[in-house]
Amino acid sequence: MSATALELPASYLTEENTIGSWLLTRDHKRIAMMFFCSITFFFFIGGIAATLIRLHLLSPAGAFLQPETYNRLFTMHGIVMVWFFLIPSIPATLGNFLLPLMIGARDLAFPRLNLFSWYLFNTSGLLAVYFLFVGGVDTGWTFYTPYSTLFSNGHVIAAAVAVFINGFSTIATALNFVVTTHKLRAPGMTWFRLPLFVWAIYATSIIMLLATPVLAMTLALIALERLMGIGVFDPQLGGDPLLFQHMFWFYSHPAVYIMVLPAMGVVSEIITCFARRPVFGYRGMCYALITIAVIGFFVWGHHMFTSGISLLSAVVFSMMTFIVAVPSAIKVFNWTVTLHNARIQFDAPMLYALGFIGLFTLGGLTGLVLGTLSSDVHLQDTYFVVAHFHFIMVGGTVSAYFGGLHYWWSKITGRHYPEIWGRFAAILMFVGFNLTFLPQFILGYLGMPRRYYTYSTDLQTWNVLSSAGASILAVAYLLPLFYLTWSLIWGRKADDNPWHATGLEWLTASPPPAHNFLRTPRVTEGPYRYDPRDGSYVSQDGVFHA
Amino acid sequence: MDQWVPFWPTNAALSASIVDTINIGEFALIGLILLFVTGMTLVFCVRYRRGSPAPRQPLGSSSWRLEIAWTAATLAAFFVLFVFGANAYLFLYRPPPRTDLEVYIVGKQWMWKVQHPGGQREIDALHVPVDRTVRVVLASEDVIHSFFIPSFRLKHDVVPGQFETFWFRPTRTGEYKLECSEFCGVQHAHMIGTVTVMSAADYARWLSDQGVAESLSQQGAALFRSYGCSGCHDPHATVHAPLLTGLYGRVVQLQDGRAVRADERYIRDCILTPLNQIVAGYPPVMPSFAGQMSEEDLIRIVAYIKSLSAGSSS
Amino acid sequence: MPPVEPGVQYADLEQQSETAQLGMWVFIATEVLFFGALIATYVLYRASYPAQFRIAGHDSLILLGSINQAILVTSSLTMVLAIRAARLADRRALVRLLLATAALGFAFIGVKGYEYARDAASHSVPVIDFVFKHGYRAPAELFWTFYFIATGIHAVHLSIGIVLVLILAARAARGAFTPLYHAPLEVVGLYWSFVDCVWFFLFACIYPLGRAGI
Amino acid sequence: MSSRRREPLGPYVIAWIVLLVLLGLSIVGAYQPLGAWHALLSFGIAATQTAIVFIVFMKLRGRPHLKWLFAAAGFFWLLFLFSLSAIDYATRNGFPTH
Repeated sequence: MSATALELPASYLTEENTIGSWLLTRDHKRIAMMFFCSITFFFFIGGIAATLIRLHLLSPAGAFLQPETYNRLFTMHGIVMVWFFLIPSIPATLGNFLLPLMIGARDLAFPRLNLFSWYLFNTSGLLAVYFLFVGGVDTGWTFYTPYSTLFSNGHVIAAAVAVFINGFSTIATALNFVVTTHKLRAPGMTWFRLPLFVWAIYATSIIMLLATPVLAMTLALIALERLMGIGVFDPQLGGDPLLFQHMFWFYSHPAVYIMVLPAMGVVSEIITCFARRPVFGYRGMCYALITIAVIGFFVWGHHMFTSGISLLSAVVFSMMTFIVAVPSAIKVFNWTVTLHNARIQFDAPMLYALGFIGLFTLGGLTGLVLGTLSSDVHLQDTYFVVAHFHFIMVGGTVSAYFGGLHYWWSKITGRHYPEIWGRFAAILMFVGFNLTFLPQFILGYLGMPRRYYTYSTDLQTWNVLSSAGASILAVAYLLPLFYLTWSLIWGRKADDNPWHATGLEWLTASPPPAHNFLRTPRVTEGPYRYDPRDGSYVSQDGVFHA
Repeated sequence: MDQWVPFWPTNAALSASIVDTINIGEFALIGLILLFVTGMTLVFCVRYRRGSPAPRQPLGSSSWRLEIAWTAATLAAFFVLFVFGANAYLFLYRPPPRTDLEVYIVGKQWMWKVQHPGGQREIDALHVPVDRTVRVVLASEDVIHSFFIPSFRLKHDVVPGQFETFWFRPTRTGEYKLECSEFCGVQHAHMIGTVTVMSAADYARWLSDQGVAESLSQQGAALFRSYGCSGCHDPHATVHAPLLTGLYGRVVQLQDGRAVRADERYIRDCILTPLNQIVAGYPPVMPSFAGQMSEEDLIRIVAYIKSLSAGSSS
Repeated sequence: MPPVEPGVQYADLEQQSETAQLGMWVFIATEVLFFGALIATYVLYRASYPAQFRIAGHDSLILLGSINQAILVTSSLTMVLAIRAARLADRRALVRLLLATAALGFAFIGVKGYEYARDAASHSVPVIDFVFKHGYRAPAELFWTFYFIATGIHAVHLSIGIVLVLILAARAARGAFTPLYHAPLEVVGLYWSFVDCVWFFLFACIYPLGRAGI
Repeated sequence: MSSRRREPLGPYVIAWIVLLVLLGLSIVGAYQPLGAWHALLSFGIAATQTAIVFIVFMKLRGRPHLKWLFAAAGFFWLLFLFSLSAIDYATRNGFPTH
């Protein structure tokens, strides 16, 4: 496509292919690929746990699991999915791969730190696998005291240490992203010319940096308390279990935004490209991302409305919760209006992105119900909550993750995925997801508490529907594993810019060479200069393409 | 439970009516928003698909008016929801306007132990009269539990180390599920029971059928003597200790300048951590009873101290 | 020494140095939250049990804590003077000042160890050897728990700093740093001074309590 | 980062002396009957000392200018961790017993 493509050296994949060259690489693209392998492994570990849970709940008395096993399974599902899949999912893979490409840099600011982050992640992952095999943890991913410190007989300390180390992997990656975004942008790449994906990764990194240390300290205290019997949160020794909840949710609520902001970034890229239109209200979208990142820190108390915190603070937290919903609503409206006057193609990434909008909207709106104080008194800790956060994290984040993976697959691997299979998996995921989690809203309103391994017989219909949906969902998640792997070898070769997109990542070869660009690009245009009338576009280096 | 496939839980209390009213409104609103967003998306997807002949307007440069408009609109709508929700929450979680009956409940792995003021006890079951305001005092012996009655749309966590109180007013007789909704260990799913709402006559009959000799405050009075409390707090004692008659519900002036209302929580704190709230004008000599009294004994003694106040509800 | 080349992603050494310093500042922001979470638990508990915290704090060893603060402040000074020496291309002074900084760090750890020994001798180690002295109730143990966790984590940070400074001293002795290239010194200097700042707050939490009567 | 510029020694030494004086003030203040003001005094001194170290030793005023942003961000978020949980503690009915 471009003149530079011809003179480029070997791609980052083929440049040198010893095992050592991968394990000691400092290339952000290779590290992204290694992260991709790691988190895919954990996605399937967590997925197996989820499948077993849903199978067990086919029968009101519980189909085949002992209560101890069931409790360990949902804990493992939560810990693995939250810390070992969702939080690193988009940032550590797509973010790692794309951030330097999108801002026109040759690598991240601290490549060795980036590699170190991957090793930290795998160390914590190994520890996680270890405690899963020696017996697991039965506290739920929330580690509430005093259950986790005094009563649980699971491997809480190993789990806490695993998450602690994992946290430092997160911090290392986030630090790298923030500094890179500040210092390594190509000439002309001003803040308001950055693609929204970069803004999203930046906002996410800020949350990671400032929330994760609090979790690390809290888990360190939990581990010490359990190990030595000190009483930081033990009511018998003067501690306050609610303080643990405050500290835990100070991290874990913003963690939801860690998961969903990058997804918003991915969706913004996909929708503009396939609608062939500039995003509606670009600056509003940037401000919304930053606003969510900041205000997302002030709402953690909405996990504690029924816990006995002061009524005044509950009211304050509820108000903050409604405020933080506003920028999310703006984003949804802006994406929708971006489709107006557009020229829409329905390739697989677009199907995932459209699915994201619908699922994220319902997830966000049911979040409002939970943020309403009186409603939360009924719905807290029921399946309504379970359904709500799965809509955000699975319907939202995982859909966007798969969308992004399909969208940039040709850039990452140099091959096309099979389009028909891509569309089929996207639709199957949407259908399976709704069938799994819509019934759970009803179960929750009927009062089925979460983390129950049995339930009363009148709730069986909805549970069976949910389990049926889960089986569809499982197939939909397995499909990409097969056809994407297949495409690595047999997929059609991709050119540099198969989607005719505007970002800098499309200016270099597919897959890109070791240091991304032979010549640092000069940026003269904002992102998303598509024209819906004829589908033409101006890429960010100012070149017009018909 | 009478539906074949249940869709909406039964409404059996005042709180359920309040929560349902707000929720129905809220579900309607979010349904509208969802319909609006998905409807627009679908219409645009069809109208502006790649091959369609629809004219594409030249792109306007200014979008901020529209953005500010819907920012303001969502903010206003959300604020209304917030106000209704907060208002109802404060009504549900604040002390009731009037109390007809008090029940004491201790959660432990994995059962609910209920003590009635008359001394009646039950496990995983709670009998209450219809159309009476019932105030519940909750305590936990081990981990955090959460007392949840779906048909009342009410729950409250029980954190060990302190009393929690809330109230409800059943409006329909029948049997309803009682659940623990905060994960509390292996048998969390079996920490369930039944709330039986009875007519006043049935309830009175049920109380007398339990065959209890001593009321809760009488049991507490015996403990008050056996733990040695009466040695100092008796009107005739030589030690200069605050008199407990009429204490419950009064405002107490503390030495450090604070003024607190003497509720169950205060009395409990005074027994377990006396040095943290020394009454103005008294020496800090009371020993702590932390670790010496079970939650149930504490409840009995608190019930006794409450009974010393004239006009106390129990 | 051959001139140092910037990394491929950087335009020049100055950009690389600024980026490294910015990275350390970002890391310091996360450290503020890390220690901040611990200090937040302390403050909320102290507000809950003011009398008990005064009683327990009275038994902390303010003399040793103050000596340690003086040591740390001085080590921060030697650290910045070391960076200044690098800018002035004074290799001898640079190495000596770095070694002095590390020595002061060791001195801090030594005093801290002595203080721990004294604390242990007065049975103030929670769980392991704790005696409820004059007026101690459970929250007093909470104070000592905070004391050991906070100063322990701080000591770990300081030990990492000592190792880094010693590595820098070795590199400096080989002439690795020039007025143009001394970014590692700047970065470690930031870290060192920040660990110093953490101590100011730990000092305020621990030592002045309950001195003016309980 | 020009190497030709003069490298003044004075500010460092002055800052060091001020830090030691503040330490002395903190110790002396601890023995004064200030009641509830003790906490304010000792944390105020710690904050002042930190500010001095940040500005003089850590050269908060020079390049890269962005360090202001991150130096402030940590404390800003910490402020919210403190204040929002303090709302709960200040208005919750009593404290947990032990």
